[in-house]
Amino acid sequence: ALVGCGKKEEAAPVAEAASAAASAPAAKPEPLKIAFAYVGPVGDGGWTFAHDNGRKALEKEFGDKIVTSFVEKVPEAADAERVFRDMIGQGNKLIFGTTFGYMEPMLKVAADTPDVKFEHATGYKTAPNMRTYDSRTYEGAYMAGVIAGSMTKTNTLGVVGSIPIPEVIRNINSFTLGAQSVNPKIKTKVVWVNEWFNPPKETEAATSLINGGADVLMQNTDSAAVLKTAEDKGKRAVGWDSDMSAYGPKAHLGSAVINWGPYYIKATRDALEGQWSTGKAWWGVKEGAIDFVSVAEDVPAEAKAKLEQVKAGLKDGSFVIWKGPIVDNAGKEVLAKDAVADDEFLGGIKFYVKGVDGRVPGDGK
Amino acid sequence: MNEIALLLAATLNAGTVLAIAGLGLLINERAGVVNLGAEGMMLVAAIAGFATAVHTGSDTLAFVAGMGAGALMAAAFGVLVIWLNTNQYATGLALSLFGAGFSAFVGITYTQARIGERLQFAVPGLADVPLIGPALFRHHPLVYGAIVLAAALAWFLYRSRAGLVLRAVGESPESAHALGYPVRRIRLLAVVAGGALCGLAGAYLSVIYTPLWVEGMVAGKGWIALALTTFATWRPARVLLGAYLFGGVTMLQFHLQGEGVQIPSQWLSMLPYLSTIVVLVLISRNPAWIKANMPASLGKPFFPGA
Amino acid sequence: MLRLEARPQPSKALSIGSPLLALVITVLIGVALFAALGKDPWRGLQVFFVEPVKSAYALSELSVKAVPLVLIALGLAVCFRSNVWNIGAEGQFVVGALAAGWVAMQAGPATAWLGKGIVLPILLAGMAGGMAWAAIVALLRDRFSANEILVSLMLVYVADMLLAYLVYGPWKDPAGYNFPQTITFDASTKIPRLVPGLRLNIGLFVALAAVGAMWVFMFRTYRGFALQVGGLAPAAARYAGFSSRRALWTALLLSGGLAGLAGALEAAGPLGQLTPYVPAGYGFAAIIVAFVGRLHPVGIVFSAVLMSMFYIGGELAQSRLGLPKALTGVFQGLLLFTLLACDTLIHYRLKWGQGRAA
Amino acid sequence: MSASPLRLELRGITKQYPAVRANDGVSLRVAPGQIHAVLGENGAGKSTLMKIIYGATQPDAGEICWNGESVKVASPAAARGLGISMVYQHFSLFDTLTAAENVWLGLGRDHSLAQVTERIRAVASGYGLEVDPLRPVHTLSVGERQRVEIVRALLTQPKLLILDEPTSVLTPQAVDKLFVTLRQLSSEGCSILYISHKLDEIRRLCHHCTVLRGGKVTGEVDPTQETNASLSRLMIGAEPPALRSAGEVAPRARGAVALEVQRLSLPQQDPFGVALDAVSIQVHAGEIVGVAGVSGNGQQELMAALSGEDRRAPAGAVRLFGTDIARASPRHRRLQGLHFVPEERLGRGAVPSLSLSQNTLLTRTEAVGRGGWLNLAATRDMAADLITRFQVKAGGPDAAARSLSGGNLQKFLMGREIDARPKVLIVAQPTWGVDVGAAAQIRGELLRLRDQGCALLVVSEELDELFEISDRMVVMARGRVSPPIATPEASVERIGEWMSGLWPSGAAAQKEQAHAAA
Ligand SMILES: Nc1ncnc2c1ncn2[C@@H]1O[C@H](COP(=O)(O)OP(=O)(O)OP(=O)(O)O)[C@@H](O)[C@H]1O
Ligand SMILES: Nc1ncnc2c1ncn2[C@@H]1O[C@H](COP(=O)(O)OP(=O)(O)OP(=O)(O)O)[C@@H](O)[C@H]1O
Ligand SMILES: [Mg+2]
Ligand SMILES: [Mg+2]
Repeated sequence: ALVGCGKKEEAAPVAEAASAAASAPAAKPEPLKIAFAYVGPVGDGGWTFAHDNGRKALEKEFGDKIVTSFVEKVPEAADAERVFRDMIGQGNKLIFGTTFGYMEPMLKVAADTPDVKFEHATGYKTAPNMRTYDSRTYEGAYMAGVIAGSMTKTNTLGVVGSIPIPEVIRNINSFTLGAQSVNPKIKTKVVWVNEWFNPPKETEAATSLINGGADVLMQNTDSAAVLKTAEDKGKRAVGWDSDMSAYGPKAHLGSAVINWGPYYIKATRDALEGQWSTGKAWWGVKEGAIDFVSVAEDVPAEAKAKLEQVKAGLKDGSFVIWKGPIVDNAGKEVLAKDAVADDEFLGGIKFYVKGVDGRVPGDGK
Repeated sequence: MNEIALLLAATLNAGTVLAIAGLGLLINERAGVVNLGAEGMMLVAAIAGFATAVHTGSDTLAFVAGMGAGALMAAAFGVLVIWLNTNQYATGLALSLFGAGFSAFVGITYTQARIGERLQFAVPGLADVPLIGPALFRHHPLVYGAIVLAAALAWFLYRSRAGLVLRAVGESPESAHALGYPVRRIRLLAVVAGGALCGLAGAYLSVIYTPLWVEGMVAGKGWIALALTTFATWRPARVLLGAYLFGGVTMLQFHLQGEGVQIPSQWLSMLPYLSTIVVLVLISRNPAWIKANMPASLGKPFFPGA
Repeated sequence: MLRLEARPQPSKALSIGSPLLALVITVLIGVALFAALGKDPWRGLQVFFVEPVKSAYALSELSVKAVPLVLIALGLAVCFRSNVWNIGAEGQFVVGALAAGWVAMQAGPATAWLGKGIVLPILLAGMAGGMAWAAIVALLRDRFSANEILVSLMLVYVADMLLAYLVYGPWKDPAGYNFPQTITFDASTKIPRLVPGLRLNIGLFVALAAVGAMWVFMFRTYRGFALQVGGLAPAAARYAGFSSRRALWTALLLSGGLAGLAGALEAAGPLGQLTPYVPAGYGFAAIIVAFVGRLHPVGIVFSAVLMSMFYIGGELAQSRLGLPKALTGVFQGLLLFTLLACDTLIHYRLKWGQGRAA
Repeated sequence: MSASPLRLELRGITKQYPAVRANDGVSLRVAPGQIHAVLGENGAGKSTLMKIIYGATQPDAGEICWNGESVKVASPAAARGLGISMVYQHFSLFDTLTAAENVWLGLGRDHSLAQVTERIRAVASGYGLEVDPLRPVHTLSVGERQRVEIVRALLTQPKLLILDEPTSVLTPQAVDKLFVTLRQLSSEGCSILYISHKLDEIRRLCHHCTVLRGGKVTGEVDPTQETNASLSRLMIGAEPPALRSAGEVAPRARGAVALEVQRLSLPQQDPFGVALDAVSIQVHAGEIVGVAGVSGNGQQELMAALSGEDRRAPAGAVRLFGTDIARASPRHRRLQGLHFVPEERLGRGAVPSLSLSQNTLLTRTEAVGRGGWLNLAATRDMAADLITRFQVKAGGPDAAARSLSGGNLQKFLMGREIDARPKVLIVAQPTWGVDVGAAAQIRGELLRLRDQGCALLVVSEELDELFEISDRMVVMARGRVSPPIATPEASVERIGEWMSGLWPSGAAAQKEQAHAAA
């Protein structure tokens, strides 16, 4: 009954899967069923969109050895647990949860179903059958900072922050460090919208940053609204999570993109080959998970060269972003000279580096 | 100094959505009908406008589509409330819920869509005056349109005969009916006009202001617009004033953050909502005044021939 | 021309029949929609109306969704019956969860002597939190005649921000890598479950008890009667001497308390910690539940189950049929719309022909 | 009748409402310049017939001829186009708008507001109908409001003016003034349809009279040739039941003061209300004090202050058997024996959608057990008992209040309060819109209650009624209350004069009262 309903290519993965499964010859091994739970709509053009690109890469890589499906807009609350259980009920053996808020429900479900493998993005808790993965988005932020720092005329950058979790604070800091590496006079202003995805609010926040003197913007939210605003106001901005050049061709300086494909392919291969084991994965430029793409033409060659240098350094490990001395914006040294931050340190960043205005929300009294 | 000019500019822009929707709801309420469906109408209009802009590239058509969508939803509401005498509050809520779901549903394919480059507007001659130019004379025509609309509405209500009839219907539908005015048709017309304006506001939001389509993007603006009519004691000029005030508070929270003011951003985010409550309280504390200004039949059903 | 003619007496049969009629119409529209989207309507109906009830596990999940809806809708029914338009139950739910969460976070070795008994103060704190939030609405309406629709709604946004502030700030789990969440509550605070392995918990009994209590209150007590007179005919209530202020406070405190209780059950139940994602839209969905349930406690049970089926069906329709999640909202809105239209038939009958008979 | 064609002729007009046939084959002929009375008791179908003529309601059958031509009056606007104007029984004015705007709304589109204002002034002087066009209607007295209505009607230069019970809101003097205006109009050739159930007025004013009963024409007479009794027979099919009037009863000793209002002043509660100004009233046990006055002169506000619905009265201003009840709630007052029957039955005296048995709970708590528990069986018994005792025609204790006719609901509500054995009973408009038979029954109950020693305060617009049942009377005008006057000493003329606020000052009145007592 479901045949012929696959018009919307992305919307009916399970339907395709069902018919594929039905027509598969009996000799072939059962395909591995993989499910994704997304926090946003696949069409957000940002975070979820990037994950869904990863899922597509997975399908391309493994063909009929796997079957993937997804459920979008899964609330980060009690409902998530039911969605995971339903995915298991549908026979999925590998489940990706693509937002931090799924950590606790996933842990609960994982405890009950030891034969299913769970992959949780951006969290910190693991279980024997649940591992956590993330990408080093701050590397992209740093590269964006290099370009932004060389393009600003007012020496003021603006960031529209979503939710003040360590990852976002780390990105703001890295962005600032990147900019300061080419232009020591850089100051960064931050406005929080307290949401991942609220374009009108992001627009208002971006407008206010521009009014405050920022002429290059970055956002750590999930839509292209900030870039749009910069385009409207004749300012510049960088894309985030996925290539956003099309949203604001004139304003776009380049996009810091996450490429989840490589990790998803590795995780799936592990599962298919019985190599899967728990742990933490944090992939960056080195693993091909992070990149900075579509650099605008009017960016000076000097800056482009610097970008390439950073990228190459990150790739071969010769360059480290979080290396002392680093001072926070209250003047306190947080990383001594030549000290290299470990992942533990990066995971717990609660301060702004020197050059960022204001104070981290929820920090101290 | 310049920053204040820019804050003013942003305020005008942010207030425009509220102003247009608020003026629309004012027309409704002057006829005695409360439409709690503003949020839903604006959402559906936002997607209708955005989709039209995507397919035709014309902002004008997008506005027309938004107004049409708002008017259509308002008409459905109007028929239920005015002819079938359903509870106005419940029906308005249903409209809001339905609008939220429906817009999300039809909007799925548009979350990634882009519309063409937005034009920059400038009032010739005045746009380049320092400070004042950027603050006041570089806006989309609809920003001025809202002001003209308020003036026109004030003229209509207090100077024209049709406006008098509208006020009379809101004041005492029974008397208007007895004099032979088609009360239900007038109310429906007012509701549809209000819906069209809410629709225009929604389309402005998605086509000009953001400009993107995102599920739930109206984010409470419809409700604030509803609060505005009470705030304004049902007078057009005060709706405008209130809209800019709320627009200003919205922008101010980001401005304060950008200035590094040491208040948790969540508290600042509460500002527009808290100030709505405070203003409501201040306005409502004199019930006699509200009563003297409020259309007497507001929210009450009318049964002709009873 | 179709026209309406007033019935001399409201139809009893239709006052029960109209929700069913509305459901049928909604389902028919749904079938048409499925067909238009190229999906098998039969399978669609199955996903919405069979799968959510086909196993013990499914029923348990249904109850997890339905319990908060029933509790909140009961309170809202009292409000709407007394003409108090509280549409901010979502905010009261959140503050209830906050208060309950605070108590739950105090649990630990020091409260071990209480054992499972700690659940009681948690639930009471939830009720108190919801009541306090609703009391703001009552106070502003009572003292300043501020419109309760707008105030209660604005307070939803404020409650959300308050929650965000707390979980990002003072209540943040110190060991949580700065993520916005509180500690996970001590195991003793967990709302006791009824069947091992299923999420079904004592919330079910709490909700059923609330249904019974509310029925008695509405239809068998003088206070409940007085409250409803205020909603049906304010002048008659004034004449009888039923104080409208008392009605306002009673209705708001009751509904706030019930919404807060639902929040507590959610926080200490399925959630087990506070995160920014406590608000799940129950407060708004419960408005539909209350109306579809005819503002009657028993009706509310049925409509809450129905609404939960829509929710769960919407989730399943995504993974089974590839239908978008937004469909759930469309159906919920449609149901309320058609119900309101069908309700007209209680007081009027449809007639064909012009207004003038021979 | 004159040879010129009839101004208006109705043939076989029939109008069926779901519950009643309001008009049943009604025929009516109005000559030019004729003042034509339509007489009938409450619910006879008078207003319905007028609304049909004015196009506000469409008949199910029948024909309307205007100046000899068959017409269809589709709407009030069409009626005005023909030259028909109407002043409704219930005013159709807009409180917040000015008099001129109100008039403008009743005219065609082809005038400007300024022109209308001019013409109002002209008409006002021409017919002695003074109206300030620029004043908002809510600041006008009831009489002035009616003038606005009449001016609005006259500005359309009607050939036929319909007045539906115009005098129920006027003082007798104002009625005389109105009659002068109407006679002037009639002499100018304007026909007038005059609706009333007041026999005297019709006999004084009208040239011709059509009597309706139960929607049918029961007679066409020349009222000047008739007596009240003969008209009444046509109207109700019988002569009005005789009541023993106050005068006939042997003077009884008044009891102690039961209810006392002392210099009660209250600012108006809403912008369209009336402020009470030093109101003083005493009601003794075993007497009926009637409150006369044109409605809208503070009666509602006074009732609210006495019933406890408005609790702003200063301490001590209202006393019940010497105890201060100024701030007590209605429930409190009821517990102490003060009961009240409001003039609005549906929505205030009773909740329309609730059953009669549930409605007993509004003022009766016998069926409320400990802890607020309801004994539903007891409420049903009480309602059933009231229905039989007071001969209420209803579908039983479970019938919704709105399913009862006005008179029957009134009987039920009166019964509910009388059954509570009140020590003080306040009744507003006891027989408003109630047919003659029921009215007589209700008045009888009031007298019986008085004889049992209850103190009664009765507010009514019907002077006849007050003269019939009161022992003493006071008059309310502009929020003030006149000194009391014993009914035998009062006359319609005197009360009428007082209704416009012209009563002897306090000291003089007291002297007069002392005289009367002596
Ligand atoms: N709105 C209401 N809701 C519930 N019960 C009511 C309400 N109004 C009145 N009651 C019932 O009536 C009783 C008294 O009500 P109310 O406060 O109106 O009268 P009161 O105490 O005599 O007046 P007051 O104390 O204001 O002078 C209450 O105990 C309660 O049982
Ligand atoms: N719109 C309506 N719907 C249903 N019944 C109506 C309607 N209007 C009038 N009636 C009924 O028709 C009958 C005649 O009413 P009508 O108002 O014409 O009486 P009336 O003679 O003017 O009485 P009154 O002296 O009280 O004004 C009454 O029984 C009334 O209840
Ligand atoms: Mg009390
Ligand atoms: Mg009448």
